[in-house]
Amino acid sequence: MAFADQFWQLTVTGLVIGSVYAVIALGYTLVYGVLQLINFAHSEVFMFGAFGGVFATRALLPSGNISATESIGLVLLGLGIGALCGGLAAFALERTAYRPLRRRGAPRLAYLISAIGASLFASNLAGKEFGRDSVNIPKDLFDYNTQVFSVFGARVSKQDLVVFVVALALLLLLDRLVSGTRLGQGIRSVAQDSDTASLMGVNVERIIVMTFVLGGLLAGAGGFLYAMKFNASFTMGFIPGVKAFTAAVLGGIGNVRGAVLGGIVLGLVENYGQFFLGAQNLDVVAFLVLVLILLVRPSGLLGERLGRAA
Amino acid sequence: MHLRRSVSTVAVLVAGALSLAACGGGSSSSGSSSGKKEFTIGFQGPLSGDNAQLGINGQLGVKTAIDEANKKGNLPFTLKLKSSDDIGKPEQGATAAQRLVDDSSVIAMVGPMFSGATKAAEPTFSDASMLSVSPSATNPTLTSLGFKTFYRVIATDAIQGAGAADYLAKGLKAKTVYSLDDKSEYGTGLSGAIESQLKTDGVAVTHDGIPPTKDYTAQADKIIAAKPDALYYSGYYAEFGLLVKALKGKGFKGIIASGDGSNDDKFTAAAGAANAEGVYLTCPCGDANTDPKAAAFLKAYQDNNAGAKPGTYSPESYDATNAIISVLKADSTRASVAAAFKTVDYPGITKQVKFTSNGETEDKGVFIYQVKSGKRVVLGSTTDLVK
Amino acid sequence: MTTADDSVLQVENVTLRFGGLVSLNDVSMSVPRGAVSAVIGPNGAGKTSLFNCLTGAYKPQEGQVWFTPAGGTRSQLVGRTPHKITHLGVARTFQNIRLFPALTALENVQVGVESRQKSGAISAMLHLPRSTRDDRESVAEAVSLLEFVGLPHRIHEVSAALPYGDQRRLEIARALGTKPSLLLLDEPAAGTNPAEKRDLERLITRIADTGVSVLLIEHDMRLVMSVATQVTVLNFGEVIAQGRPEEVQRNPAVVEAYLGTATDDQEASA
Amino acid sequence: MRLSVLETKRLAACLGLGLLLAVITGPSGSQDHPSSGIRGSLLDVRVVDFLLFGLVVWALAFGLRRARQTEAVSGPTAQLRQTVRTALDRRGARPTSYLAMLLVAILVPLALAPAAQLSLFLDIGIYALLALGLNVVVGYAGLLDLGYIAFYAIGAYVTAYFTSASALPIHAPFLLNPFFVFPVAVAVAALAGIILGGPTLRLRGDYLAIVTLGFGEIVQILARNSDGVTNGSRGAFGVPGLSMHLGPLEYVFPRTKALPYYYLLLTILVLVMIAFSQLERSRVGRALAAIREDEVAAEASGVPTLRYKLVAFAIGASTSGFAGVLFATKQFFNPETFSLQASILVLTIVIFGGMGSLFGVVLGAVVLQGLAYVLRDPIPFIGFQVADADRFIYFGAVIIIMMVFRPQGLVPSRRRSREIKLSEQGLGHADAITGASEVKP
Repeated sequence: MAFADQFWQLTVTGLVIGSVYAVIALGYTLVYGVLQLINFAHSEVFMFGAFGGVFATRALLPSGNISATESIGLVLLGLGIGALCGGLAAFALERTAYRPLRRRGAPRLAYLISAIGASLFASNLAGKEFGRDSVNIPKDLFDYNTQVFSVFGARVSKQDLVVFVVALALLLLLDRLVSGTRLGQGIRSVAQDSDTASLMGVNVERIIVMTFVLGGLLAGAGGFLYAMKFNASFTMGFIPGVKAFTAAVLGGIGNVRGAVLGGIVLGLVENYGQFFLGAQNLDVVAFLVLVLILLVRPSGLLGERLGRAA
Repeated sequence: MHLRRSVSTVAVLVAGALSLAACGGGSSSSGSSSGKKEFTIGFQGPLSGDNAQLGINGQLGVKTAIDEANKKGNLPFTLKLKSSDDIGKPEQGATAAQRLVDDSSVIAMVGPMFSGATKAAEPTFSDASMLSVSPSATNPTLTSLGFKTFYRVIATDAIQGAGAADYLAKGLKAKTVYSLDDKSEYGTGLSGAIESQLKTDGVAVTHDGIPPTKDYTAQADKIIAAKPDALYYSGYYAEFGLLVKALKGKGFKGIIASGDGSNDDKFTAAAGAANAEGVYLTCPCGDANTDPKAAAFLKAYQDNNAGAKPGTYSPESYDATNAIISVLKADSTRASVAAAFKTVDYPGITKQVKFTSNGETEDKGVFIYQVKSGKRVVLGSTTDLVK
Repeated sequence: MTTADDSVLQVENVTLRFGGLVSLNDVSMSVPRGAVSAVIGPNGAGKTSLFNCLTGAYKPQEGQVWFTPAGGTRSQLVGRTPHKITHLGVARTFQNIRLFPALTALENVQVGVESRQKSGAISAMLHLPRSTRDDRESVAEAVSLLEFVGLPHRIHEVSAALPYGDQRRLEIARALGTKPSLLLLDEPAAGTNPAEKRDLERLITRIADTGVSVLLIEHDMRLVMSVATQVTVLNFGEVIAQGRPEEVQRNPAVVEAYLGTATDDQEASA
Repeated sequence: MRLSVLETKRLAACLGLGLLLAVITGPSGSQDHPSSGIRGSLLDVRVVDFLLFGLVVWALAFGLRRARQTEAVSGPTAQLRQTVRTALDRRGARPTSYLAMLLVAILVPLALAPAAQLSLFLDIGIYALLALGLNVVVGYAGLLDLGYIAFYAIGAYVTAYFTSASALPIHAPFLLNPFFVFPVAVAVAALAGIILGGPTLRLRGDYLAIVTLGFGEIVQILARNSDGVTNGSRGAFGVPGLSMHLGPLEYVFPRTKALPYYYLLLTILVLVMIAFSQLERSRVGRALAAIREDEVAAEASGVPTLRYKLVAFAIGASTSGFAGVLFATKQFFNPETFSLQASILVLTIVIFGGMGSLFGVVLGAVVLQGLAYVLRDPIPFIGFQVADADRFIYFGAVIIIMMVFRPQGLVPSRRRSREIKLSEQGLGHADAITGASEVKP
C-alpha cells in the first residue's frame, strides 16, 4: 500500500478534521489575543456545545424517514443550540474561573491552574448529568454512506462535505466579524494594547467577556460538527482541545487566519504522518508537530498578534 | 437534613486531615434487626473514571442478586453490599482490595472487574483467604499467577478468541481478516488468541492496535485500504461504535465483528442503528434475551435499580453473586466459603457456574450474536454454527 | 578621543533595526577605562537601545562591540547572552528599576554576588562545605556592598517596600555584586530629589574610584557635567558628538538637537 | 435595610452557588434523560435547603465584611490580628512543632487499619514525594510541568528492567537489588528531564506547559504501544520487593504489608525535605526565586536562567523517578497508572498545599488524598456518600476555589505569598510563565 495511492483519501480526511480543529482553535487564539493566556478549559466549552447540539437534535428527531429539508433544519438547529450552549459555558467559565483572578491581578500560573480545575469540574459534571457513555444522534441526519463525489478516487461523503462547508462558513464569518465590525475593532484594540484601548473608551471587561463568548459560540458549533462524526461524551474535549491548541500555536497564537491555516495543516500533517507511524500514533504525530513547531518557529507560521494579522 | 448534608460537604473539606486518622478502621459490626446474621458481599470494580459505566453495570448486577435474596427472605442470614472503587487501574487495586479485607463482615467478593486491577489486588485476597469471583477479568494468564482464591465466571479470551476465529474462518468463510485491538490488557489478550487460531485455520491476518480515541477516521481509511474480508475488533462498545460509524461512513462493505466487551445494546446506540446492522458479536455468554430465567433477571434488575437496564457484565456479576450465595451458610467463614466454592455447581443465567481446579469456568460455549433491525439476536453457539 | 588601548568598551558601527524602523544607525563610540562617561540625547534617541545591545538583550544586525576587562582579553559582546556578558564584567541597572520585589535587600545583592560562585544544587542539598562557604562569603560581600551604597540599615527589608531612592541604590549594589569592570547605569537619577542626586553623584564617583568604569545614560545635564569625563551624544540613533563635557556642550549640532526638543523635554535642557 | 447593587450581586452569586451545589450533590442524569439529574436536583424540596445554605454563606460573608470595616477603624483589634498573624507566621519555624508532626507520622499509622496503612503509603506518601519534586519545578522555578508523571513511569519501568527477569519482555543482562536501582533510575529520569527540558525550557512558560503535557501523553502512549519492551498494557508483574543485605543483617520488605514501606518512605520524605530546604536557602534557591520574580533582571545579574531552570527540572524529574522505583517494588503497574490525571493530581496537591512550602505540599498530599480515601465511605454522622464517579467534580471545585480565594495554598511559603501579593500589585511575576522573550526591557 503505497503512500501515493492513499494520498487523496488522507487529504480528504485531513481537510475535514482540520477544518473542525480550526473552528475550535479560533477560541484559543481569540482569548490568547486579548488576555495572553491559554484557556485550558476551552475543550470543555466545546464538549458542552456538542452535548447541547446532540440533545437538541435528538429531541426533535422525526420518527420516520428524514426529508432533505428536515435534515438541513436539524443540522442548523444542532449548530445553533450547540453554539448557544458553548457560548453560555464560555460565559460561565469566564465569570467563575477567570474574572475573580483578573480582578485581583493574580499571577499567570494561577490562571492556568484555575482553568485546569474548571476543566475537571465541567467534564465530570457533564458525565454525571448526561451519563458516561458516548451519545449518538440515533439516525444519520443525511444518508451518511452516500458518496457525493470523489477526488482522484478519494471518497467524499455527504457528511464530510457538510462538516467542511459549515466549518469554512464559520471561519469566513468570524474573519469578517473580527476585521469588519465594531466588536472586532474592540477586540483588536484590546489585543494590541489593553491599557491604551481602555484610555480610548473601550470597555475592556466587556470586550473580554465577548471574546470568550465568541470563542465559545464557535467551539460549541464545532462541537456539534465533531459530535456528528464522533458522538458526544464527557471526555471528548481533551484530545481535540489539545490539537486545536496545537493548531493555534502552529499558525501563530493570537492570529485569526493563522489558526485557520494551523488547523488545516495539522489535520493534513497528522493524517499523512499516521500513515507512516500507524493510526495508533495519530496523537503522537500531533504532539510531535507541536513540539517541533515550538522549537523551530515559536511564533507560528503567520506570527503572533491578533491586532496585526486580522 | 439536606442542609446539614450540604454544609457537611463543605465542612469535610476542612476537616479531612483529621478525619483520616479518626476513621481509618471503617469495619462495621454484623447483625441486623431481624435477628438473622448479616453477611456482606464485597464488590470491586471501576466506579469512577473513564470506565465507570462497566463498573456500575457489575455493581448493579451484584446488588440485584443481593436485593432479591433479601426480599425472598428464605435464607438463614441477610446480605449487604460493600463496594470498593479501583477506577479500573492497578495502582488503586491493592488498596481497594485491602478495604474489603479489612471489613470483617465481608465474607466473599465479586470482582475485580479489570485484569490489571486484578493482578494488583489478588495477592491481598489470597493472603486473607477471601474468595474473589471476577465477572469480567478475561486475561488468560490470571489463573496461572498463583492466586489461591481467584475464580472467574467468564471464559478466558483464549477460548472466546478460538471460537470467534473458527466462526470467521469456517462459518463466514473469510480469507483475510484485519484484527484490531484497543491496546488494553483485555483487547490485546483477545486479539492474540484470535490471531493464533486464524493462522491455524489458514486465514491471512493483519494485526493492528489503536488505543481508545474518538477519531477513527484515519484508522478506517487504513482498514479500507487493506481490503479485508472481515474486521474483528477486540475492545469495548464505546470505541467499537465509533469505529463502525467511521467505517460505514467511509463505505466499508466487509464483515465487521467484535467480542464480549462490545456485546451490549449501547454499541448499537453509539454506532447508530443503521451502521450497526449486520455486525457480528461474539461472547462466551449465553443468550440473556430469550432465556426465561434471563427475562426474570431483566425484570429484577430494573425493579431494583430504578429502571436502569443491565449492561455488559451485569448478568455475569449477578451469576457470580448468586453462586457465592449458594455456598453461604449461617456459620460460614471466609476460608470455608473459599473452600466450598471449589465445588460449586450453580445454574446461572449466562452458564452453569462450575469450575476447573485452577478457577476457570467449565462451560466454554462461545455464542455468536448479530445485530438485526437494531437488536442483538443470538445465532447460536460456535460449535453448532461451524459444524 | 581615547585610544583603543585604554578603553574598556569599543562600539563599532552598530546598527539595530526593528522591522523597518532604524533604532541605531552606524553607532561607534568608546568608553574610557576607570572613568565615568555618559551617553546623552533627547528622548527616543536610542540610548536604552544602545544599552540593550551592549548587554545582550538585543542583537544588533550589524556592527561589533568589543569589551576588554582590566587585565583581561578583548572579547566580542554581540551574540552573547546577557548572563555571559555579566560574567565577562559588564553589569547594568534598569531605567524602570527591576529588583526582585519579594526578596530582601540582602538577598537581592546576594543574587548578584553569587553569579560568580560555582557550588551547585547537589552540594547545596547535601549541605557540603563548599556550599556553606559560598553562602558565608556571599552574605559578607553583600553586606559590605550594602554598606558601600549606604543601605546598611535596610538589609532585611523586602526590596519592594524600600523608598524609591533606596531601590535605585540597591539595584546598583546588586550590579556591583557581580564585580563588573564596566557598570552601565540607565538614568540613575530619574525620579530622585536634589539631595538624593548629590548622594548619587558621590556614589558614582566612589564607584569609579574603586577602578570600575561607569557608563551612564542621563537626562540631568548637571549631574553629567559634574561626574562625566567624556560625553557621547545620540540623536535619532546616530552619534552626533563625542568628547569632553564642555566641548560637547558648545557643539552646534548638540545645541540644535536639544533646542529642537527643549520645549517637550524639560529635564534635558536643565 | 436596603442592599447595594454589589451586595445584591453577591447575594445572587451565593444563591447560584447553592443551586450548583444542589446539582452536584443531587441525582445523576443519563443520556436518555439528560435533564433528569438537574430536574431531580432543583425541582425537589431539597433545593430549599441549598438556597438557604447560599443565603447563610452570603450572610456570613456580609457580616464578616462589615465586621472587618468597623475593625479597620478600631485599632486594638487590628493590632491583635497582626500579632496573631505574626505568631502564625513564626509557627512553621519552631523545630518542636516539626518533631511533634514527625511523631504523629510515626505513631498514627500503627493505629490504622491495613487498608488505610496501604493508602498512607501508596496514595499519600508516594504522592507527597512526587509533590515535593514537582514543588521544585512549580514552586521554586515557577514553571508549569504537566507531564511530570512521565518521569515516575520511567523510574518504575527502569526498576522492572533491572530487577526482574520476568516482569518485562526484556531485562538487563545483570539483575540488581532494587536498592541499587535507585541511583540508576534517578539518573535516567534526570537525563530524560534534561533531554526534554534542554530545548523546551527556552520557550515561554505556557508553551512549556503544553509541551510537557504532550511529552507525558507520548510516554504513556509509547508504554502502551511498545509491547516488546514494556509488555504493553499487560503491565509489569513480578517486580521483586525491596530487600536489604548488609553483611549479616538481612531484611526483606514483605509486599503485602504496607508499614515497612511506609516507614522507609517516611525516612526518605524527611531527608528529601531537609535537602530541599537547604536547596531553597542556597544560592541556587535564591537564583530560582530571582528567575521567577524577574527573569530579565536575573539574566542581567549574571544568573544563567536557562541552566537553572534545567537544574530545577532535572531535580523534579529525578525525585519523580525515585518515587517510581519505590512504587514499582510494592505494586503491580501498567501504563494506565501514568495518566495525565495523575500529573494533574500531583499539581493540585502542590497548589493546594502551598507552592514553595515543603511542609505545605506534604500537608496537601495528606489532606487531598486523605479526603479521597475518606470520601469512599459515607461521611461519618451525616451519612452522605460522595459517589465515586463524582469525585473529580469536587476536586475541580477545590482547585478553582483555592485559586480564587487562597492562591498561596494551605500553608504558603512566606516568600511565595509575598510574591503573589506583590504580583497582584503589579510588581514582579511570581512565576516564570512570562518568558524572557516576551518582556521588553
